[in-house]
Amino acid sequence: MSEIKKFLYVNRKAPYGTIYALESLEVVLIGAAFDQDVSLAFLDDGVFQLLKKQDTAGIGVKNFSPTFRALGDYDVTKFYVEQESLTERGLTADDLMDITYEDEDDDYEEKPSIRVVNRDEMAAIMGDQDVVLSF
Amino acid sequence: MSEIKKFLYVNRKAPYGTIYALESLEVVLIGAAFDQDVSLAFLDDGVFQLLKKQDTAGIGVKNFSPTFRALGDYDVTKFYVEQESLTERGLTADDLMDITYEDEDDDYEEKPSIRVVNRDEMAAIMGDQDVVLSF
Amino acid sequence: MSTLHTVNKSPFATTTLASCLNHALEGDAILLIEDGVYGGVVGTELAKALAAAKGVSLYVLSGDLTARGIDTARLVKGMKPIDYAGFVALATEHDRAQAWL
Amino acid sequence: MSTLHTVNKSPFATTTLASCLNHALEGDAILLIEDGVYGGVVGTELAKALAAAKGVSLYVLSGDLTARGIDTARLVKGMKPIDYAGFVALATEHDRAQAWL
Amino acid sequence: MKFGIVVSEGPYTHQASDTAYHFVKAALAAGHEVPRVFFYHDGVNVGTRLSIPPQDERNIQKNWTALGQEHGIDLVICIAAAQRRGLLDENEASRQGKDANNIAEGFRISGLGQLIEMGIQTDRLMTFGD
Amino acid sequence: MKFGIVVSEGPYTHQASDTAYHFVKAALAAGHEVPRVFFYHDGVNVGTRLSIPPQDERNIQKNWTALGQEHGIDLVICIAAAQRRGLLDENEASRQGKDANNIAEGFRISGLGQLIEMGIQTDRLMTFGD
Repeated sequence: MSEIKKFLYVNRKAPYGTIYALESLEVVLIGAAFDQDVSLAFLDDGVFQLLKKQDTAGIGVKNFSPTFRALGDYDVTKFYVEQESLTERGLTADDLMDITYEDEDDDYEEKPSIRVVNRDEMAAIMGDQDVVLSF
Repeated sequence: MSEIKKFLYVNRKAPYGTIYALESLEVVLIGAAFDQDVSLAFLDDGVFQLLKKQDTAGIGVKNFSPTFRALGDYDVTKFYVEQESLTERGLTADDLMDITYEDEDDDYEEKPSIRVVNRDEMAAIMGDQDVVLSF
Repeated sequence: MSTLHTVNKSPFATTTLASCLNHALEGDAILLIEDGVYGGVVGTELAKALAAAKGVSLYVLSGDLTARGIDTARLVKGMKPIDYAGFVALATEHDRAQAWL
Repeated sequence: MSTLHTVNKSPFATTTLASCLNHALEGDAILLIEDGVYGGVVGTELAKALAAAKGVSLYVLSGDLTARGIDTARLVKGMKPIDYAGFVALATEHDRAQAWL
Repeated sequence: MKFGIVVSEGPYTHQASDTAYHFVKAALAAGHEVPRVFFYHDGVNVGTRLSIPPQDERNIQKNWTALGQEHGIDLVICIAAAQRRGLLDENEASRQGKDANNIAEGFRISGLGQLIEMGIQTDRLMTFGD
Repeated sequence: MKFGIVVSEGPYTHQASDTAYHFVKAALAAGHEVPRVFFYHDGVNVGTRLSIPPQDERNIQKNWTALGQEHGIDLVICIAAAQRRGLLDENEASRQGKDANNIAEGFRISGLGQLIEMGIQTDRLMTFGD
């Protein structure tokens, strides 16, 4: 399997209320081993997955948000977050976790994984994939 | 158990896409044996459950809509349907099945079970119950 | 006679909270739980609708809010965070509970 | 290069179809399936948004439409009912499928 | 006060069974009674003993079983919903010719009448679902 | 053309597993290949042999088993999703110390890598879920 395909994971749901966000992340982690061209899209309620300071102790559910910060080590470095989705929810990019990766092509400089894009850019990213996995 | 309580079954979901409408109806059928004061509320997408001419042969799923017409025989005779929910969906009362019951207090005259109410009336009905079961 | 309404869905994904607001009566309470807590954040179109709900008390389950990383300082004015004990108390104080699913 | 978008939720209950419409590109197709078919009915606010989707082809899965008691005569102008074979054909004609869940 | 509880979504998939669990614990702690919890729709899946959640996650079934036993709560799984979804006790399995069962300790399978009865006999019915 | 199929909601509860079934039948009838169907999230529950749907309803598990056997489709249930939800085969049950298993004929339990592989090796990935 030498062919490299563009995989997009589309995250449109909030975490904890339902399991989709967590089980999407589990696919991303496994998928990282396959050396494909991976992007993550966060739009609609999916942007809530990246909020800072999630603390689930009070509901007895595992907080999986720190795992997003580990994805850089697995070469998952493209997190596209839709600006309009943030704005509609009363959020800004400052509300999102700091997620970074070390760019091995640039002397391992630490760079942000989150790229805020507008709706048209998000649509264009979606339209440029080989495989779209929806969660 | 001589106490009679007011039970309201709130139906807000469309049929077939998910099982809630069908499994709500199963509760209503069993509940009819308990001689309580039963009302059914259909609002939001729940109004779709009562559409005429449902024909599920093409999707291989059981059409349960005829069961609504049998509920009169179990003394389930109060179907409150919200006008605003119909209008928002491009529907009118004429799009709904004919559901009737024989009124034993009125010489078994056949009467319509469906009562179209406006939103304020629906809110008042909801606020006048002992037990609200949501589907 | 009053009702405790619970809403457990994000108002940005579904119309559930809007429908609940349309049917809540004066003296009722609305409690946002699970993904419903996102509806309590200021600065959205929805927050205006919540502010317009006259005579309806607004609550949010604090454990769900904290889990999702939302500070209580961001809640719309008048919305009160409560814990599970407060949820139980609200259920006893009202005559019935209606879950908006 | 184009996409087949599928929408399986009622647009009156969720914002899924609206989001799909916001992201469909010229040359794409949108197919309404399951509870999504309710979005195809004329005479609603939503029907106007669908009519405004320029350069996007609109389809509805006929089995799901018939199951729900909606006559094809009530579909918004330009929306085409297709069967499962038509669904498969659409999937082959576009370069990828994206399910709006 | 007596609370009747309906859980109508599956464990892990949806938070409903967690919220209901915390609500019941808080109600008991406040001195209220919770005579019965009725599991309907996908909620019946809470009662399988075959679930193996990850080590660092809560075990929803075991939590309910323990709470039910500690406080004498009648944990009822709806038979009609359970049959569709493949949740069986020994009797049902043998009656239906199935070679295995999967119900967990502390749960019992019964009819929808138990839900209506719960609505009649309790002061407040609380529904946790989707 | 080769189709990869993802089913991510439970049988009866959601129409997704029905729609996927009809899509696969139509794809095969049109001469396409469907090498694998991957069951994820609550979709894993399609693969329980303990389900007993009402007599007048379709049997979703049996339909998939038959279609898979007739056309040599690899029906894969995600192990991580299955463990949470209590769907086990004989090996997993024995490895985890569980006294029963419930997987249906024609299904196998495997890892998420099978989903990614399906995405790589097929021409179109179709998702049916909620």
